[in-house]
Amino acid sequence: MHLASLGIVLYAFWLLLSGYFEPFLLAAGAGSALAVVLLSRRMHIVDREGHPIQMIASVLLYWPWLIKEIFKCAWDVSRIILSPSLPISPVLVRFKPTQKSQVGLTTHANSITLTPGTITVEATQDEFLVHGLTRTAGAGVIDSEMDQRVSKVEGYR
Amino acid sequence: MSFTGHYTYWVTIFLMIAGLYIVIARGNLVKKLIGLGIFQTSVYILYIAPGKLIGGTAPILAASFHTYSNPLPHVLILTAIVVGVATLALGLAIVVRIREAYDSIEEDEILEIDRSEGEAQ
Amino acid sequence: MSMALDILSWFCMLAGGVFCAIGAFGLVRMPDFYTRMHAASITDTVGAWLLLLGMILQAGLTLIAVKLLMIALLLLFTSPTATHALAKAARARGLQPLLAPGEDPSKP
Amino acid sequence: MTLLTMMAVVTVAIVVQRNLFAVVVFGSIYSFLMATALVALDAVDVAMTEASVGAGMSTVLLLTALNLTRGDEVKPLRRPLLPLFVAIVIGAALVYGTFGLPAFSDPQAAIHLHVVPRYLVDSLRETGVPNVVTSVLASYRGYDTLGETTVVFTAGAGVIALLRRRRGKAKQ
Amino acid sequence: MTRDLVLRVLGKVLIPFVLLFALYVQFHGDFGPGGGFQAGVITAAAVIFYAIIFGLPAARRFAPDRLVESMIAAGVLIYGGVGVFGILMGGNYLDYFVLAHDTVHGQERGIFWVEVGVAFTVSGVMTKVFYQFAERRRVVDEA
Amino acid sequence: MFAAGAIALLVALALALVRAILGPTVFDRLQAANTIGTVAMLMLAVLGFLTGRPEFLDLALVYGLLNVVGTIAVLKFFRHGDLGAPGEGVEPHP
Repeated sequence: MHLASLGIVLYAFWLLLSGYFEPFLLAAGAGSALAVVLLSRRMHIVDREGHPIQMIASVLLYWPWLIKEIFKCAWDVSRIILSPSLPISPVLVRFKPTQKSQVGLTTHANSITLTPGTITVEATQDEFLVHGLTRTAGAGVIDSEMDQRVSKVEGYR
Repeated sequence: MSFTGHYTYWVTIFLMIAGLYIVIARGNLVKKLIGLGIFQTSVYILYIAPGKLIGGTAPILAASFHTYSNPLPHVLILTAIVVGVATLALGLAIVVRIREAYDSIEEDEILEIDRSEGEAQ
Repeated sequence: MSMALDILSWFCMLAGGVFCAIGAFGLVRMPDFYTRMHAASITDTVGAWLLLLGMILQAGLTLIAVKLLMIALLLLFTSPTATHALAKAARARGLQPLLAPGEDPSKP
Repeated sequence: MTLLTMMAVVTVAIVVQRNLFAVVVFGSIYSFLMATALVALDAVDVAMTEASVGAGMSTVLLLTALNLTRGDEVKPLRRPLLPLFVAIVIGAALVYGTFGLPAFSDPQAAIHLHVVPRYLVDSLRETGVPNVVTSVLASYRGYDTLGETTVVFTAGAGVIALLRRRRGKAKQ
Repeated sequence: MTRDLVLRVLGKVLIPFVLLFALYVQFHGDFGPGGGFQAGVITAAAVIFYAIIFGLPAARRFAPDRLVESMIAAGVLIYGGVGVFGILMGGNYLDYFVLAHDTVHGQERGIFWVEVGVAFTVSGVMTKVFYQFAERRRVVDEA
Repeated sequence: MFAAGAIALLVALALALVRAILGPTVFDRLQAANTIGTVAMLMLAVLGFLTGRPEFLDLALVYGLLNVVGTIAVLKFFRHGDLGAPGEGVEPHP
């Protein structure tokens, strides 16, 4: 099931990259997608983690919110960079994320890192260690809205 | 003879000289290989920069363009880059062997060891 | 219509360029490694996306726009991973972050 | 042009830097700048190769090799004057030589007149391949490329020969 | 580094796309930038990425030494074979005109196979060289 | 428009280069290298539009992919100390 979906995604990727719709290239694309699927299976990288189809629908709803958040934070950090006094107060905070699956944890960690002003330094099942540029940014990641949203996206079964 | 007309040549020569300087002045063998790499890249620019035509475009034929930059240097350098990395690997392999034989990758120390061994015999 | 698109993409390109430059400027200005990474992540996210968005608006509904979108997605996946790995590696090597006064560095 | 200046700056940094890891990082930066400069010079195929080889492969190879050797250049410079002098003299001679060369982007330069117009005009008709670099690489200059491939093959064989014997010994 | 969950998930997501991209570069060398050399290097980079994230033994299980070594030789043989095939079809060595009824078609076919040969050799050599260097450290460490 | 973007990117490139040269630790340099990679990738896309040949975006993709491969290779190397090897410290595959 994951294999088939990966194959379809890869073939779509090929078509979008290529833009040439000659029979030879279409066939080559199909062959390549098939070969890559087989190779990936050989690498043991096709599973719920490597190809998380269970999340696709909900992740599309999550991204716009994330992007909005990123813009907001980027604006704050830019103001900090440009202000002459450089008002930073770096902090390290630890907290426990609520996600259960690996993909959910990764999404959460990456979302935190993507948001300017906070960076995930360590990410394990039990605990995230986050470096914040300011005290408020650091405090903002604990039990945040992001946490709840990622947990919802993850839709763990 | 204008400044802009010859600037690329001069940067190329600067890179070449920097690479040459690293190769002859530095004793560390890995550093020497990196210097050789810089020398090599200067040759790439030396070949490719004269092939560029202002107003020209990359030599992939399309109906809407008529001036193309010169494809021949691209071909020569394309293969040279891959050969360059293959020879870099070969050089590094030799350095690794030297390190294992002499326990050093500094040229002076290696020469010193060679000399003392020669006197001992 | 195309006029409005042009203005919008102008705006995106300019804003993206400015954000990239601000991020790089922060990279130079910030006092220690961890804070510099925050600055760099502006370049990686907002600056890059705005630039790409400007170009997508120029390209219109073509395969070129799709490729630009792919680049944006690639950045979405790779840049946080690289940043995270960098931070983790730095911490594993014992590089202590500069903390605000009043924060206990040994606590976390 | 600005890119080329930046490359020169990176080169100076490489010359001055003693920590070999930092040198490798600079090498990867250098390679990115180089590839961007190549795109500006219209050499897209070469830029692709340089990006993949310089930033990916040689960084990895240098790192793995550094692992087997030492990380720092320990020795201070002893007599940098003579090599510096030699380098500067050669550089001056080369700069003198550039005065006889055609200026940048001169369409009448010898490089643009010889066989290239033929490649550009006839390639699509003769080979059906729009990318002239590919057609010259694989068709018109097929022998060259065969030679290059053989060189890569030989280098690979050389590395295998150099590094494999020890493994046999270690097993004994 | 398999323990690092962020890296592992990224590797799993990214590697199939890198491999497909390498194949895309290989097949579209005729139309855009790319070709055998680049495709070979990108393929090798994908394998090396896998080795970095999941460890050398896993990479070796995926692409065993024997396979990689035979790829090196196979590439040169394919290239040379195209030339010999040209002779068999009544042309000179590395003449592509004779490979098909139509000269243009023959050229395309010849270029295609030559690029395949180049890609095999380059990716084989790069992967093998990486294996050699990476494995060597282990041997020295154990000794 | 594209020229304006290109100039801004050049400025960013120069600033990142300053950090790479100043950077007291190797990690600073790596961060700068990563930023330079990203900026170079954007630069390529902009250059493609500037010269009217946007099909060179493939190149930008190559940059992005190899940038991350290179960075992670260096990091892996540092994480495991001087003897850290690609291929060490790995759990057996599940």
